[in-house]
This record gives sequence, C-alpha cells and structure tokens, in this order.
Amino acid sequence: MSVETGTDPTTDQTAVNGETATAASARDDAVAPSSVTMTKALNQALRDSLADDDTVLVFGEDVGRLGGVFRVTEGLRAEFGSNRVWDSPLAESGIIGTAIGMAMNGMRPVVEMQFDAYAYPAFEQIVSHVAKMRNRTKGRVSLPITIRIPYAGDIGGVEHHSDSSEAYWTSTPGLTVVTPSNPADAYSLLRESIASDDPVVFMEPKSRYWMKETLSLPVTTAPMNRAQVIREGTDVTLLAYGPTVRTALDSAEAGAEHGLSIEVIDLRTLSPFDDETVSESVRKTSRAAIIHEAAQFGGYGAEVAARLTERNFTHLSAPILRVAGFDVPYPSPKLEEFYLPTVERVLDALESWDWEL
Amino acid sequence: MSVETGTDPTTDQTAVNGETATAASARDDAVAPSSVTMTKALNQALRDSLADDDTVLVFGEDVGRLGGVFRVTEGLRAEFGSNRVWDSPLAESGIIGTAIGMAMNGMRPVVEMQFDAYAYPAFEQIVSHVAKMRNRTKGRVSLPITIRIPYAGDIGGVEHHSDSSEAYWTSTPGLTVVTPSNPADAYSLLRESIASDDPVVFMEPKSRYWMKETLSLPVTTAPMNRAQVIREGTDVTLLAYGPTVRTALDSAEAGAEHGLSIEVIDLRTLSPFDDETVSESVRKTSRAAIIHEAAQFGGYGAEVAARLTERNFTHLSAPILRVAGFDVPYPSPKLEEFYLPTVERVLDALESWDWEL
Amino acid sequence: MTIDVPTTGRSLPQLQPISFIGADGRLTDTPTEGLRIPSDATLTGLYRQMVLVRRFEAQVTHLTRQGRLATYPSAAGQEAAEVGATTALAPNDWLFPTYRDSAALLTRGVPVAEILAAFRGDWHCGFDPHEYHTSPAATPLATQTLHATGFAMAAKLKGEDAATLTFLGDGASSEGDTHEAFNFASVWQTPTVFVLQNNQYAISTPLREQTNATMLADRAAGYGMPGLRVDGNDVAAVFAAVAAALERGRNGDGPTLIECLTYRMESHTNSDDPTKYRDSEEVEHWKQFDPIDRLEKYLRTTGALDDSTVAEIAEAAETLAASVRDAMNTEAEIDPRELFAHVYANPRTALAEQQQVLEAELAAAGHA
Amino acid sequence: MTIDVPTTGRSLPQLQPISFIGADGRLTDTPTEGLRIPSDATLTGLYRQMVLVRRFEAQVTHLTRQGRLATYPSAAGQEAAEVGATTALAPNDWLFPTYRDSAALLTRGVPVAEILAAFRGDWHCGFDPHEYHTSPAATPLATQTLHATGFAMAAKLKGEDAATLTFLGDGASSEGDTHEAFNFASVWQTPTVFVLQNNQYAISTPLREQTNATMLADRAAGYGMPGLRVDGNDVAAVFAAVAAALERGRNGDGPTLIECLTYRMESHTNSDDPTKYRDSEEVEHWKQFDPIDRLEKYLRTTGALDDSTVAEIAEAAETLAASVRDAMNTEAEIDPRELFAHVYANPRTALAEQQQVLEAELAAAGHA
Ligand SMILES: Cc1ncc(C[n+]2csc(CCOP(=O)(O)OP(=O)(O)O)c2C)c(N)n1
Ligand SMILES: Cc1ncc(C[n+]2csc(CCOP(=O)(O)OP(=O)(O)O)c2C)c(N)n1
Ligand SMILES: [Mg+2]
Ligand SMILES: [Mg+2]
Repeated sequence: MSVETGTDPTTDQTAVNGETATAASARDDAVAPSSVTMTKALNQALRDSLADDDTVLVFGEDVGRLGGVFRVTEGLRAEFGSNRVWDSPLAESGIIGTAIGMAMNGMRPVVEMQFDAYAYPAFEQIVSHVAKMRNRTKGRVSLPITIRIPYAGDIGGVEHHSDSSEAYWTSTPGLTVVTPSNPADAYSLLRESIASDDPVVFMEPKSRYWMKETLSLPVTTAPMNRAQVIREGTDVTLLAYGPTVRTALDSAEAGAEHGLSIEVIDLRTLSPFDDETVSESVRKTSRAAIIHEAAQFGGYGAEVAARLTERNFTHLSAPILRVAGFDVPYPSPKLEEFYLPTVERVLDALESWDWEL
Repeated sequence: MSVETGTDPTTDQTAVNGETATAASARDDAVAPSSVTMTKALNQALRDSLADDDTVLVFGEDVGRLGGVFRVTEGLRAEFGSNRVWDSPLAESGIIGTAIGMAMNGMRPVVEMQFDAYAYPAFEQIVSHVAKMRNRTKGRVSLPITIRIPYAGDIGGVEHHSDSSEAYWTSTPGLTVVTPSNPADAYSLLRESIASDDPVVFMEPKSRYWMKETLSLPVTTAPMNRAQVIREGTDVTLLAYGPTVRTALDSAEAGAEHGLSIEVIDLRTLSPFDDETVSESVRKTSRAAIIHEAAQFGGYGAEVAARLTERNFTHLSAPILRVAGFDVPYPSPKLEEFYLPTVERVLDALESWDWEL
Repeated sequence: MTIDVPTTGRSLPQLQPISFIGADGRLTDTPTEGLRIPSDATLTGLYRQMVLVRRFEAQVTHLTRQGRLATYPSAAGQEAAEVGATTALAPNDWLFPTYRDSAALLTRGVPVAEILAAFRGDWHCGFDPHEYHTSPAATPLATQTLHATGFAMAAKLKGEDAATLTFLGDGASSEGDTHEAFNFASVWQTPTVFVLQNNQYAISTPLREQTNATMLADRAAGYGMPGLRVDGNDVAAVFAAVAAALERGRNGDGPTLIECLTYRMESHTNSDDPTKYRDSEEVEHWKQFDPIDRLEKYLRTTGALDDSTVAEIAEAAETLAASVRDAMNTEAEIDPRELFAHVYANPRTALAEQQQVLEAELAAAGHA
Repeated sequence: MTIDVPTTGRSLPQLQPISFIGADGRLTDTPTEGLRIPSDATLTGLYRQMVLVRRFEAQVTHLTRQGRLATYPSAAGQEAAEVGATTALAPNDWLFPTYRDSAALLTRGVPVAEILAAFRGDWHCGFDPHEYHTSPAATPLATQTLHATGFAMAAKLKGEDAATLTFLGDGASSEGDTHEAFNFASVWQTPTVFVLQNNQYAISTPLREQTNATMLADRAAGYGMPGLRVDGNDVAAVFAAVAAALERGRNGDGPTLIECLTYRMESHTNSDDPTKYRDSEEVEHWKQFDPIDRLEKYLRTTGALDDSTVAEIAEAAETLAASVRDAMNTEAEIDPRELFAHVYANPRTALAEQQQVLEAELAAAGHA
C-alpha cells in the first residue's frame, strides 16, 4: 500500500499502516485499489452500511443535500432517499435525543455532530441516556447509535472548531470510543461501530480527512477494541491515536536518526483500552509516552499513564510521559503550531528521561 | 474542635481537621463555637458573601422560597430579597448562560445545579463560555461565577442523583474546581470561590452535608488551591477529596491497627492540583493511593497518578494506586455499598503492593 | 376512535380550558373544539382506574413514610391526566413517562413491584420497556420528549401504525429539550402527543415564575403544531383530547401539544416540605376540582354508576393496596455482580477484572 | 425615540411582514402595528452605513478568496437587518452578535482590524467588549441569547438605563438555548431584544426543514412576549421595530422578538458551496428585494439623496475598503507566550512550568 500526500496543506506528511494493506488485499470482493481519502473511506462505510442494513439511518445538520461540511455524507441522500439520509433541524440535543428514540424502535442511527464543541449541547442526552440506557434497563434496551464527531485541530479553524473532547467520553462508563488514524481503519472501524450493539462515539480526526491511501474498499482491518503496533522498536513505546499517529511515526523516524528504536502503537479504540497489546510493548521497551492534542491535565493520556504504570510498574525504567496540548483552551490558528505536540516536543520529552535507569 | 456525629445515618463517622480549628479560634470576630453542619456552613458563607458584596447574586432552581432541596440557601431570600436571591425557571443552560451575562455586567452570580447530573444540560455554556471567556477576550472579560454542584452518592438517591462529574470539569482548562470535605472548609472555600475572579465549580459532597463540627463562623482555613495534610504518616500517602476524605481517615485508622502509618491528604482543590504539598508527602512515604467515588477509567485519579509518577518516579516504591468506583454507571441504592470504595477496598489495594520494593 | 381532530391552524388555543364535566359533576357548556365526550362505558372504566391509582398513590406514600421506599413522587390529584391520557393509548403505541407517572405505568399494566423497584432502590428501571411498550421513567427532565419524538419518527419511517405519548411537567417545559422535541416532532410530522401536566409547581417554583405566557399551550403555535388546553382534572376532556391527538398522529397529521391544567395535591416527593412555598388554602381550593368526585357524581346522574359498582371498585382498590404492601414486603434479590452485567453488549476484560475485585470482597465478607 | 410600542398581548403577529419602503422604493400600505417610519435624516444615515458595510463585506470576501483570511461568513444581502438593528442601540446598550455580524460590529464602531482578528486567526476576540459595549461574537449557536438576557437582567437589577440586543439565525432558533433565553427574558421581563435574522438557510438547511411554523415570530406568543415579523430588507422597518422594542425594554416592559425576513446572498462561509442546495434563480429572485437599492430610490424621491451625496458615500466606502486592505496587509504581532497569559486571573504554577517548555522550544528555534 502506498500513501499519497493529501491535497490539504496540513496533511503533507506520510503515514504507514502495513496491517490494513494486508487485510485489504485479503478480501475477495475488493475492487481494484485506488487512492482513497479518509472522507471517501468514511463515505463508503456509510454507503455500505446503509445498503446492507435497512435499519441504518443517517441524519444531522447538513448531512443531506450538502453531504456534510466535510463531505463525509456526500451523495448518500441522493442514493438512499431522504427517508434514510436527511437534514435535521439545528439542535444537537434534539439529534441525539431523537436518535435514542429511533434506536429504541429498532433503528441504527448514525448521527453527525458538526464539530467537536457542538456535541456539548447534547452532553446530557449522551451521558445520561446513550451511555446508560442498557444498564438502566438491565440489558433490555440496546442503543446501537453511532455518534460521529469530527475532532481536533491543525486545520486553522476559528474558535470552538478544534476541540479534542475524547476525555469527556472516555470517562463516561457505557460508551465505546473509537478513532481511526487512516482511511482503511476509518472504513473498517466505522462499519464495525455501526454494527455494534453498543453506542459508539466515533471521533474523526479532521486534520487527517484529506489523507490518502491506495486501497481497495471494502476493507477489514484489525477489530475494534484492539490497538495496533504500526512500527516496531525496542527502546521506547510511543502511543498515539487519531491526529497524533502521524506525529508519533515522524518522531520514530526522527528518533531513529538519533539511534533510538521507537515502537509506535495506534490505539484506534480509546475505550476500552487494549491493555494486552500496549502492556506487552511497554514491558518490552520499558519506556512509554502518550501523545495527544487535548490539554494534558485530565486528558486521556492520564488514564493511559496511570493504568500502564499500575500494571507494569516493575518493568518501567522511567515514568510514562504525556506529550499533549498545554493546559489552555485551544488557541486561534496563528498559535496552533505552538500549542500542538510536535516531533521536537516528543523528542525533547524522551530526552528528559534519565536514560541511565 | 470536636466533631459530632451527623444526624444523617450515612454520616455517622467522625473526621478530624486540626488546621481549621486553629484558624477558627485565631479570628477575633468569631462568635461562640457551636455545632455546625456543612449545609449550615455553606449557608452562612452565602449569607456573608451576600452581605459583604452587593454584586453577589444567588439564583437557580428552588433556591429561593424553598431554600434549595438541600436547604443550603435557606432563609437567604427572606433576608436579602428576591432581587438578590431568587428561583429561576427550570433550565440549567439558561441558568449558566444568564449568569454569564450577569457576570459580564459586573455581578458575581452564585448558581446551584440541583444535582450533579443536572449540570449536564449546561455543559456547553460551562465548557465553551464560562471556562473560555477570559482567554477568548485576552483577559478583558472576567466571569466571577461560582457554580455550586451537590455531587457524589452514598445517600440512597435514585438514578442520575449520585454522579461524580469532577473529571469533566477538571479536564477543562479555564475552570477552577474546589471541593470541601468538612464544614469549616465548606465555609472558607466557598467564600474564597465567590471572591475569586476566576469561575469556580464548587462541588459539595452530598453525603457530608449533614456532618457536624463545633466551630465558630466566620472561619478562614487554608487557602484555596492548597491541599492539606490532615493526618501524618510515614508509610503511605492516601489522597482523597470531598466524600472520600472520611474513607481515607478511616482507612488510616484501620491501617494503624495493622502497623501501617498512613498519611492522609485532603486535596480540597482539584484544579489546580497542589503538586508541592502532595509531592512532598509522596517523596516521604514513597507510596500513594488516590480514592474517589467516580468510576476509575478516566477519573480524576488518573491525573493524580500520572502527574505524581511523572514528578516523583525515582522516589516511588510502588505504582500510585487508584481506589475508585467501578467502571459502571452509578448503581441503584441497594448496590451502592458494593460500588463505593470502602476501607476494606483501600486496605486490600495497599496490600496488593509488593512491600519488599 | 374517530373523533374529528380540532385543527388549530395558525391560532392560539381557546382561553377557557376544554372540559365536559365540571367540578360540580355536571356537563359544562365550554366549547370543546370539536371533541366529543366519551361514552359512559369508557367513562366508567376511567373512573375505576382513577380510583385504583389514587389508592395506589396513597398506599405507596404511606409505605414511604414508613421508610419502605427511599423516595416517591406521588401524582395524587392528577389522576385524570395520568389515567385519561394513558388509557387513550393503543397497545402498540409507546408511552414515555417521567418519575411522576407511576399511575400511568400502573394503567399501562406494569406490575406493582416492577414500578416500585426504582423507588425502593432495587434497580433503575424495574420493568421491560419492550413488554409494556413503555420507556423507562425519565428523571432528567424533558429528555424523554425527544425519545418519544424519535421513536415516533422511526414508527413513521417503518410505516408502523403506532404513536407515542410523553408526559412532561410545567417545570420541564422550560428545558431546551422540550423546545427541540416540539420542533423536531412538528418538522418531521411525527405521531407524537405531548401531554403537559401543568400542576402549577416545579418543586417549589410556581407557574408564574416558570413562564410569562398566558398558558403553556400557547407554545404550540410557534411550532406550527396544534395546541390544546384542557381541564386536566376532567378525565373526559383529557381522554377525548388525547385520543383525538393520537388518531391525528397515526393518520400522518403530526404531533399535538395538550396542556392539562391540574394540581399536585401531595408534596413533590416525601422529602419535600410544601409549607415553605404554598399555603394550605390553595390546596383546599383545589380539592373542589377533584377529578374522581366529579366523575362519580356525573356517572351517578347518568346511571352508569351505582352504590354497588362503587363498592366493588373500592374493594378492588383495597386488593390493589394489599398487593402493593405484599410487593414491598418481599425483598428483591439483587446480585451485586449485576453491577457489571449490563453496561455493555460486548464484554470488557477490564470490567471482568473489576468484577474479580468485588467477588473477592464478597467472598471475604461471606456473601453468597 | 418615543414611538409607541406595539403590544401584541396574547395574539400572533400579523401575517404580512411590517414594511415601510417596498422593494420598488415606494411607501407600502402594509399595517405597521403602530410603528412610524424614521425621519429622512435617520434613513440617510442608515443608507450610508449600509453602503459602507456592503463594501466591507465585498472587500473581506475578496481578501478571503485571496487567502488573506482563513474563513469569513458574509452578511451581504442582510445589511438592513445588521445596520438597522445595530443603529437603534444607544451607546450604553450592549450588543450580543454572532459570527455573521461583522457588519454590526463595524456599525458599532469596532475597528476593522479588531473585527477581522478572529477570521485571520490572530486571536479569538480581537476587540475589547467593554470598550464597544459589544460581546465577543458567538460561534456556538444561540448561546449568546442567554448572555444577552443575563446582561439585561443585571442592568435591570442595578437600575441601569441599558438594554441588550442579540442577533440569532433561523437555524439557531432551533437550539434549546434560544427557547431558554426567550423564557428567562420574558419571566424576568429583561430589556432584551432578540433580532432573528431569518435568511432562509442554516448553511444548507432550508427554513422549511428548520420549522413547521408559519413564521418564527409566532414563537413569541408562547412566552407571553411580543413578536413582530418585519421585512428584514427594509431598513426603515427594522430600525423602527428595534428602536421601539429597545425603548420598551428600557421602560421595564420586557423583551421582544423581532423576526427579520431576509436572504443570505453569499455562501455560508467561503468554504461553502451553495450550488449544492439552492439554485441561482432563487438568488436572482431575492436580488429584487435588495435593501440598498430600494432605500436609494426612496430617498431620491424624497430628495434626501442626490447624485453628489451618493458619490460621496461611495467614496467613503472605497476609503473603508482601502483601510480593510491595509489592515489585512499588516501582520499582527502575536506572542506565543500569550497562550498562557489569559487563562486564569490567578496564576498557576503548572502553567508557568508549561510556559517554560514553550520558552525552551522558542529559544531552540531562534524565536524572539
Ligand atoms: C435536568 C433536570 N434538572 C433538574 C432536575 C431536578 N428536579 C426534579 S423534579 C423537578 C421539578 C419538575 O417540575 P415539573 O416539570 O413541573 O414536574 P412535576 O414534578 O411538577 O411533576 C426538578 C427541578 C431534574 N430531575 N432534571
Ligand atoms: C451549537 C452549534 N452547532 C452547530 C454549529 C455549526 N454551524 C455554524 S453556522 C451554522 C448554521 C447557522 O444557521 P443560522 O442560525 O440560520 O445562521 P446563519 O449562518 O444563516 O446566519 C451551523 C450549523 C455551531 N456553530 N454551533
Ligand atoms: Mg409541575
Ligand atoms: Mg440562517
């Protein structure tokens, strides 16, 4: 599988995901490989889910005629009709609340929150109902809802358009939180999320939307709930997800030049956390860092660091580090570059360890 | 200072806070000591703030005539009139959103969210505006708002009445998050929160509302943003806040019987975290555990464990442990006792360490 | 049910609440926007059910005072709205109730023990929603109005002959979710009936501090949806209005808002102290509008009800009360392991590990 | 401003939008609910400001196409609503705008560079809200309606002679916050004017999928608040209605909802593609209702405007456009350290530590 440079100026780096390529070529029904952006992969996942299962519904703000502000739902209304794919009134609590009702009545709604910060009006419906309905009813009511949220920054968005809200969802029992970092996973994980009987918060890294891979769809990658070692190494484990997977791979590349052998893991699913895969790597390397865009304090990295330390304390030569956004609100575009975790910041962090231990 | 048994059946244990007693008796204007519940201390803090500062306003659901469902605002409407203390329409986003406008116009609103899960409808206003307004405006607009949230469980509440939502607020840059564990701190921290130019999420542990202390009000305890060592010890540091401070003290007592010298720290303010006080203790004891009611995964304890490990790795003999709620929605009353972290669970956790290290 | 549906078009509801049977037990001459009074047989059934639920509420409140339930919000005084609206539902329709609506659950056929499971702390929702076509009672206010709208939308998309009915309170009408539900339902023309029980208070907050509108039914016009205000203590009016609105919904004519003017006779829940915010005269005043008294008077006039039927119903109510006591005397078996059983459809390793912690604790404590 | 305030009482707004000057530049004979047409002098000022803001929008849109701004939502076509409403404000009143309302900011006196700071990515809000009595433009839809209500409540409590005005869109009218703001403002009787710019679209979503109501102004009745629908492209009507509503508010008579019927002539923002959801005929159709053309025609008829004044205004507009280009040619100096400067009033040690990390990076990169 070759990876092409995206058309978007922010995505002019490359990423490698060997696993997905293998999986793709293993499928009989795969069409000829072509260059696929993440938006196209997501679009195809929605199309295939709509085609395979009559109960799948797609609605939200501007997902119909316009095909979504990121064009992820492009063409779906024309293909499946406005009874399957439609524009809702502009109200996020309304979108999630009605999706709950539809799911109670046997449907599998896939809804879009237009930007990450615009899921907040739906917070009560997500936390008090979506996450809890199965438990409230002793398992009698399932809510197979997929909540698609374009998240994170690095695209020059104005305020409230670049939040990384994953910590809110991962700290809520009852939710499954998934985030792909490449087109193949985007396709495969979205299909699996829609098919899941658990509600899934499906977080799409905006800055990777225009990343291209040569790939044949449909593709089945590693299952949901599993992290993946996407680069092997022996000295350090770098953990990343969504937009920071590229940063991690670049850091590994740069580290190699300094003689550092860095293993990179793409977490892919944030809740549940794949303790097995990650702990195995950390026990091997004895050092790990987690990279994310969200602010460090109380971010998802805290859980990762805490649980890896709990489980692997005696195997660690150094504390698990968090290379994250600063503990400030996401800044305006001109300051993004100073806020976001960069390869330099990652390497500086690794240098801060006492390598003698 | 003597601590009396509360009238509420869930608060029939004792807690000790030597510091606050000293502070209380040091004040000249202190009235004769009497037995004070946490609700009474909070009530007096609101009364004194209203009396001292004309810009302080108290409003929310049922805080006027009724004095709040927990009676924290009892008598305030009668004393200050319905222009200072009043019942709002029933809408939490409305309450926070209008508080923002009032704060922009020079007021210091103190608003109540009736139960923890009922702050969720206001999530967008809190996260996108309350937390960010100062930064959005380069420091030109202050929002000195205090958001009072009765939180946590252990009072036999029906569903959605026992959430511990602190992780949502602590992972949001721009918010200060405070939680008292005893009447003296309740008074002092609430007054300081109201006086602060930063917005404060003030979390009141419901199960401690009826805890009594003999104490003279007004009282000034240790400042906001500082943790306090409330029991000294040498083997282990137990960190707790709000409702679990009692659990920590009881665990220390029980541990002492097994020859374990346990230091207990009441965090008091969750954001910012008092690295200095806590790290000092952890370096001394080399072992620490954090106790909270909220689910473990992505809970506040993750941040505590991660940052303490980052800062004190070489001083640690064992991983920082988290003794927390299970990763499930808060259960119905009959299962509360199995969900909540107990003294036994704390001691079992400490036993799980390899004490030879 | 083929009552003609009142089409309000672009207009506000009539000022006078729709009512058939006045507080004095006689027929009123209020205009009723095309609605017709239900038959005596229907009314007798409604009477019977109101007597039963009142006895139920009294019994549960009594047990709560004895500490057998942790908390209970009674709908005493609101029997006409609870029973009238719920009875109008067809079996295939779905009900979306709140914490206040145990009387509606009972009317819907949910067993007593399953209704009360939540209030005595056994489990959040004690019944199977799919069995009774009834959603778990919602505690986060107004959230259920959107669930009812979404459920109805799915029914419409699937071509099902089903409508949904949701209760909400005067207080809940102020929440953003209520507005979003009204709007979604009307834009999508879902078969949804919003039954707003305006019982004058949201805990301690009186209606005049909740809204500045003449009536809450005035909201409907802003959504292009019919709105009706009915005497919520006249079960005939409630039943007729709701039945017509459900029919309207099933016919593809969209949602309806029905405001039922009523009064909460008891405290908000047992832990509330209503003397802080309302005086006993007001409560006394509302007693004269009692929904059961007036219907009994009326049905005795028409001859549908006589002493023996009344006695028979009273006896059935006592039987129900006894069954409530029995249900509450039986302790439900709740396995602590169920903490972990229903959180996810797909099992999680980390949860299984946590369950091991609990198992060890249970074993140490000698728990089964 | 002593125009009599239309009291709508318990009634719905008139169907025909209030308008003084029709699309043909002549006086209409529409009933105007007691409002009176502004003086020629006032109208000439409004004309001038509309020409200025239109030139501003065109210039900014042009610069955006050149990549000098990341994103820009133009209000081209909506000048009458933007300028008419904002001009009606007294200096002490506060404005609560959205991302769409740069024209209003300009009218309020906010300097060009400070308006555009947000869109070219310098800082979230580029101006001092206290200096211009104008809140930061809100991006999370409808949230500002509550801020305007709260601000007005504080003004009322303090006895200040100030009112607030907030803009919101047809899309934003569906958010729960809008409903809560209408309700709080009406219950508290705050001096708040809600100016709903119904420009027919929320990005791609047309009005008919946003609401099933005949008009959005119908919402007001449900809150016991006066609601008006005005021709939002007739600046005379917008100004008169808003001025009266502000006066009403300041007199203690509470809030008003004013729906301005208008049309967004440009795309939602520069990254939008409107051909996906509307055809050019519709856009052409709306051109005939242009707010500036009609006022120019009208004022030429009355003699308030002649070729030389029109030319002078056009020149002023060019000067403004040049100042916009100049402002965008000057790069703002933004110190990365400011990331940390404004998060809290009370400094935090941990943030200072993080700032050290950044300082080290800056030093390593040779940054000032
Ligand atoms: C979102 C939310 N906020 C607050 C509460 C707390 N609360 C429970 S009942 C109640 C009053 C509701 O009044 P109303 O809607 O009139 O219903 P009623 O109790 O009168 O039946 C309040 C404030 C809640 N359950 N949910
Ligand atoms: C809470 C929230 N949800 C979604 C968005 C994304 N969004 C930005 S503008 C817009 C459409 C708004 O339409 P309208 O209110 O009619 O205003 P207009 O853009 O037409 O001026 C949407 C959906 C947002 N900014 N805030
Ligand atoms: Mg009520
Ligand atoms: Mg619009």
